[in-house]
Amino acid sequence: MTLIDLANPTRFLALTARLLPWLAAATIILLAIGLYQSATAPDDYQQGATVKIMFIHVPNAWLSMFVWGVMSIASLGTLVWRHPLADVAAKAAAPIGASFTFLALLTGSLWGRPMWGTYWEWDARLTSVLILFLMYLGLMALWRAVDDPSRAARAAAVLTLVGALNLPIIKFSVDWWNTLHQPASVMRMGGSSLDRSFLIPLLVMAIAFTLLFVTLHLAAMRNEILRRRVRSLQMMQASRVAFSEVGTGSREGSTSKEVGAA
Amino acid sequence: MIMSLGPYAPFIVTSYAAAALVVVILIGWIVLDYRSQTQRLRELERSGVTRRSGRSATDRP
Amino acid sequence: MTALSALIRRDIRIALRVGGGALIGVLFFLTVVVLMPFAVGPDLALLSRLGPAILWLGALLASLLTLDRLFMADHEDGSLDLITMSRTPLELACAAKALAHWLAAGLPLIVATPVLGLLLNLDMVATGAVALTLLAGTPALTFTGMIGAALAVTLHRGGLLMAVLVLPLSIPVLIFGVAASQAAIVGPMTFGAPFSILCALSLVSLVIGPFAAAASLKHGLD
Amino acid sequence: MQLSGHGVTCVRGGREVFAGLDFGAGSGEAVAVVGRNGSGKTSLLRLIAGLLIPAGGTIALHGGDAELTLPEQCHYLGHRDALKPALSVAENLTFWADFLGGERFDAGESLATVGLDHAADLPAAFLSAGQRRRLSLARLLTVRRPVWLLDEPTTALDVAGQDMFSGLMREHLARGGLIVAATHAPLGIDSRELRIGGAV
Repeated sequence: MTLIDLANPTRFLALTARLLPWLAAATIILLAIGLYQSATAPDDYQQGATVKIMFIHVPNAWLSMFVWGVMSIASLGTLVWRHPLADVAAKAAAPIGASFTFLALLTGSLWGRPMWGTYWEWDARLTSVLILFLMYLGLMALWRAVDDPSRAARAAAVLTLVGALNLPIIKFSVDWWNTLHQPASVMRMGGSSLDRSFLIPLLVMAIAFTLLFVTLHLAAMRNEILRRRVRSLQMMQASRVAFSEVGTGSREGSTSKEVGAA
Repeated sequence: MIMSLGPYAPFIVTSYAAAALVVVILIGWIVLDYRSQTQRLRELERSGVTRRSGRSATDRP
Repeated sequence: MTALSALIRRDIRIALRVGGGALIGVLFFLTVVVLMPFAVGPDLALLSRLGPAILWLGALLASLLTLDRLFMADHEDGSLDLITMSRTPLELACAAKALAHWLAAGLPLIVATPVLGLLLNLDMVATGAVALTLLAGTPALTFTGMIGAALAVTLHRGGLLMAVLVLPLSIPVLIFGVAASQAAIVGPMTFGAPFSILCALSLVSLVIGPFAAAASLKHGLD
Repeated sequence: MQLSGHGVTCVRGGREVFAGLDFGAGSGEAVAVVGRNGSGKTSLLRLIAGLLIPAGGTIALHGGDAELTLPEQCHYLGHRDALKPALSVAENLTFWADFLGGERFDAGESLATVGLDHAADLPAAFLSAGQRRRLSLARLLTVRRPVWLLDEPTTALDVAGQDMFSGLMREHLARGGLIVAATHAPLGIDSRELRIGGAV
């Protein structure tokens, strides 16, 4: 099964139909293990039980960046290789990525309330994630703004890649800005201070959430392919109606056949 | 199993509940979307619009 | 080279003639800055503390709003088709158009800064610092905004959508632009560090902007 | 010089406009592309001009300047005039001459040929639709390109203008140029017909 084989949407649908139940099962098993482990993990000597929030915050934060990476590769697929499924993949990933980013923000702020005494701190990490979230929303707005998916795909691909180039710069700027304004209070989480008892559940949860994303993404891609079929069939129907008014309907059915995501 | 979540239990529970809720919404959206798309494909097919070579649009080998 | 200079000269000429948008940008800048004291109160000490931030925000919004039609006008009258077909690489043509836009709409903002500095109770040093950071930073705003202008052509949609897409990308410029001005005014850090990063951002956008805009335009002319 | 297309397929917005189209034109030849509305006449011209990317097939110009791509050897005269109302007639023309580059002829002479020499200093905003079209034609004369892609070139031109334009096209063909024109009206010159999208 090569990428070329996958380029055929019908084959993609068939393959994913077989693959999805297994993926879903693996996700559920790993999530269960991860949840059990994070429930039994000991409290952190500094953060107390709130460290448990980290077990979902960190995987979501990781996914927020991972999904943008996936979209960037898909965008290269759209612009450079013109792979027919690339823009389907990019479009399907955006809302899922935005959801995970939202969760990262929400859990981060819920973690911050006991730690900082406030729900929102202009902390460097949270601020970067907030900007990332804004960019996800912008991207989704762009997808929604245009009716023709192939036209929107190219614009979205350019924006995604520009965003991918800009994200490190934004991250660096926000870190710099943050140290400028509050040099003392930096949240200490991660790095070498992490004990094995935290690391393993964290890792399991991260893998489980990544699998969750893959499952959801493939399912959303299937929907997107179907949506495009609906769209091209509707266009065929429209053109058939238009031409049958002129009286040349029967011939047109064959010349303006649907292409798109066939 | 009883967990002691300490004084910050509401925050922890809210976090997990929010994560579960968002994931459930995502799954629900994807499932409903799938249903509505296949439904529309079937309707279009019934009204006589077919994909090329008369293959079914919803076919799954 | 003649091709590029012809393009630059044409765009500047159009911007400065009747119906051109260059001077409206300055007027918008002026209005936004004048609006600020009504929001924060006429406290001169506070205004001079917020001055650099206000000026930078005003310049950011002004350059973004005037960029909206950078490619749209050429697209509507068919010029963009001919520019795409020509022997000049599209990336260079995009860069030339952005440069022309900066000369016609960006430079006037910097010229207007001293006057607005007076209104905000900024002293000579502070005004100079803000003007200098604007000089170094507005090219970055123009060249990142150009990507949005090119997307607007591909999408047939401009205005608010474009602003939403481009504004997050200009956060680094805003951070270092304001930080450099503040550093020159109150310290404690040196002016040099943030200022050189600001210049670096401008240079990076000088490269990324034309390529991204050209990539968007090349595939979006249907 | 030979312009040829093989198996050209055009897809717009997910819909196939035409597929497997073959065409060709040699030096001194004019091709009139005909077909009803929506059959893809404009799309074909834009495909040749490189403004659209074909979903399949190839378009090539043999025997032209090997250094240049096909679009760089084309003049495209579309529905839109590529004129800036704020600039004068002469400014509009010299800009395109400077920007497009290549072999160049006197702008004033071209304006005289299309009958706009008296209006050279007027803003283009004052021109009528027919005059704007004439000014676009002056662009084709000032900068030489071997391939002319004309989209409904005679619309807005009066009878005298159409005669003048037929003369210009004949001269261009006599010089060894070639013309692909999408049209509903007769071009007024000898041309081969390329029918796309079935009967009119």
